[in-house]
Parts: sequence; C-alpha cells; structure tokens
Amino acid sequence: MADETSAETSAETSEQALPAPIIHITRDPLDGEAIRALEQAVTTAGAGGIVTFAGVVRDNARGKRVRALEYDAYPEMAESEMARIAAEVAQRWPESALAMVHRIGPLAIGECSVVVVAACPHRAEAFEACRYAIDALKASVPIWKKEIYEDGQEWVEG
Amino acid sequence: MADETSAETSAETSEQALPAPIIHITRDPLDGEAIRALEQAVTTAGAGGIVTFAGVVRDNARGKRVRALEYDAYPEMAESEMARIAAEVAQRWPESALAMVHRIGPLAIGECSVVVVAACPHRAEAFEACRYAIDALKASVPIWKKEIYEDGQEWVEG
Amino acid sequence: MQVRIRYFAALREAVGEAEEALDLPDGATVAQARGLLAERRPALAKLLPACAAAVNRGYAQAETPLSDGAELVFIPPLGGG
Amino acid sequence: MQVRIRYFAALREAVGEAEEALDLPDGATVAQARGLLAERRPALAKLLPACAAAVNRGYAQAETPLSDGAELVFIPPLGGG
Repeated sequence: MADETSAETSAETSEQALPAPIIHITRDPLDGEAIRALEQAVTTAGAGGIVTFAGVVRDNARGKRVRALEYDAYPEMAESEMARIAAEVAQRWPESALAMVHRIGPLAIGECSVVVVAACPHRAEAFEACRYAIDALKASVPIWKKEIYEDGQEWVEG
Repeated sequence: MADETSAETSAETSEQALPAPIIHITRDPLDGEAIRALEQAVTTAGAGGIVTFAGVVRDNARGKRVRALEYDAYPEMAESEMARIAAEVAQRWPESALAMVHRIGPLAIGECSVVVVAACPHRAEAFEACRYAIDALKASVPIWKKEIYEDGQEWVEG
Repeated sequence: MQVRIRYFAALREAVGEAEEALDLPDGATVAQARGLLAERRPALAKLLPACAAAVNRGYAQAETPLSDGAELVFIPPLGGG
Repeated sequence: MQVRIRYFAALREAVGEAEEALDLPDGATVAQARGLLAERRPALAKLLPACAAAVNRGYAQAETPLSDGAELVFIPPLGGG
C-alpha cells in the first residue's frame, strides 16, 4: 500500500519483512495474553494461516493422577537448540514466521508449558511448520519434566 | 480429585466430561479475546495439546493486491455442515473437543475470518483433528469470499 | 408445486434478490429446476453450471426430486476459510 | 585440564549441586569424563548411562575431545513439551 506503483510486482509476496523468530525459556505464565502477544508478533500482512500449539499440564499421565509439574531446563543450550530448530523451519518454509516459548519452574494442572506459533501465507505450511517445530523441540531441546503425584514424584521422559 | 477412591480407575482418561462442539457463524470480530474464550471452552483437565488454526485476511491473492474481503454464508446450512464435520471429528478422535467459528460480513486485512480449535489428550490428535476440521470446512461449508481490489471485486474460490 | 429459492454471494448479486418462489411441475428434480431457472434468469445462466445444489439445507444430486415447500439453494464454488 | 560440569533435573537432585569442576587428563574425551564422573559420584552411576552429552551447549559424541574450560553437561532423557 505504501508504494502503489510497485503493487503489481510486490503483490505475490507481501513486502512486509518477516519477523525474526521469537525464542524464549521463561518462568512467567504462558496465559492467554502472552499467547496472543506471540501470535501478533509473528503475524504479518502476508500471513493467511496461523497455527498455534499450546501444551497444557494434564491431570493424568501413564495411569497416574498428576497433581502438578515442574519443568527444568539447561537454559542457554535450550535457547540455542530452539534457534537451530527455528533456522530449519525458516529454510523449509521460507515464508514462515515462528515463535517458540517454553515455561519452566512449577506449573499447575491446566497451565500452559509450551507455545509454538507458526504464521504462513497458507494453512498447509502453517500446520506443517508448527508441527515440525514442536516435534523437534521435544526431540532435542534440553528441558525436563518432573511429575508430582499424590504419593511421590518422578522425572519423566516425553 | 473429587473422589480419591476412584483415582486409580479414572486416571487414564480424565473424568471431566468433554464439552459439546462449539459451532458458529458470526458477524462479530474474531479477536484475541474471542479466540482465547474458544480455547478455554474446549480445554478440559485431560487436554494436553491444544491446536488453534486462525485464518487471517491477507493483503494479496493470486498476484493481486487485496484491500478488504467480504464473506457471505448460507448460515443455516453452514452451521449444520459444521455440526456434521464436528460429529466426524468426534468419531475419529473420541477424546477431542472442538470449536469452529467463521465470521461473515466485511473484513479488513489482518482480521481473522475463521478459527478452529481442537483440544485433545495428546498433540498428534490435536493437530490432526484441527487440520481435518478446517480442510473439511473449506471443502463443504457454504461460505463465500469476495475479494475487493483497488480496481474491482470478485467472488473467489478457495 | 412451489419451491423457495434462496440466493447467496455471486448469485444474489446477479439476481439482485435474496430469494424467490419457483413454480415447478410435481415431482420435478433439482436438474429440472436448474434448467427452468437458467431460462427465467438469464443473469444466472453462466453461473449455474458451476454450482452445487442443496435441498432443505443438505447437498443434493441432480436427480433428487423436489417436494412442495422445499428450500432449494444453488451453491457457487466455496470460499470459506 | 579442567572442565565445568553443570547438573540439571534428575542429575542435579542426585548430586545436590548445580555444578562442579572436574580435573581431567589433557585430551580426555566425553566418554572418559563420563567414566570418571560415575566413579567419583556413585549417585550418578545409574543415571549417566541413559544420558546424552553436551559440550559447550551443543550435543557431543562419546569420542568428542574436551578442552580446558569446556562446559560439559550430561543430558537425561528429555521431557519438554
């Protein structure tokens, strides 16, 4: 819109620059407001589909009643692994914009532990990029989960 | 938690009932607050993964600069088709909870036209259910899109 | 018998109305209604071939018979999402 | 030479400390550090075999040589997400 004479050549891909990936390990709650802010931060005028994954603390796991969770991270390496994943996403889906935030510390049932947002021109890419990023995060980012039960606690995989 | 003696048998699947699907055609904005409300409405204590798809009005399409959009619907049939899709999702992913809302009327660039939220115990199901629902919506729900350009307008497919 | 036709999107703009009543012979099918409408409404003749049809708010085939009072809608190519 | 070992999650709870310095012969590998640590820290002996290793904040192989001042972390099975 800023330069109408260039509308014809620039219409295919929006001329707004893609935002850099947002990567954080945080102790702050990932509440609705925080998730919305991430979505807004990755959404450009050329984004047609936004896929958000929110991982939430469930009340049960492996047949056991979970009362609460605690996440720990190796924060410097976690952020560098997340940056590596974001670079892979940018290479595979060049028009994507990505946010990945993982919360650590104590979490209650129903609270959000991780958010991944992918914004892309089309929905197929947005689903694929978001799924790729959360799968890669779970596979390689040094974060750990301790489940706290009625009668004990355990660091668990997955 | 309400009945501790039944914790062992009920731990695998959370005892909280799944909410009924949320289905709407609306003229109200699908802003951050509205999306958050949908996410909360489908999230039970057994939900571990929530996938949200938001379709957003882009500034370009098919090489043309889009100034704004207008959506029209056959509202009664649109809602019954969406209910049919929700029933299919419930059959394929029995532990899922789903919300599908499509906005109609005039929309500006960057505004959200459609939101689909799927909440499931695990992330793979949530991605699949959300993707299935938005793909099915686009394939069968009677909603139409008029693109408004600098120099004209057109009802377009897809 | 008579069916109620409702128009949406490109069809409504072409017709300039949101609905109308269409008189049909008893037992007429969706295909017959489509043919009659294309004759009566030249503005629709080019649009109707690309349209699906819905009877009483569900998709219908060309050979679906209509009944008195049915709601018939021709559905142009979809654009939701 | 000396490397800095940092402990997280189950390893930190087992050791009761967040980090320590480990003296190693020059040119020692990740595998040698792991062996030495299992001897010095019996609490870790059961946990270390399931751990990956990271040197200077990137995943490393057993045969990766360490250098003086490196940061070495044994990474228990991941639980992020």
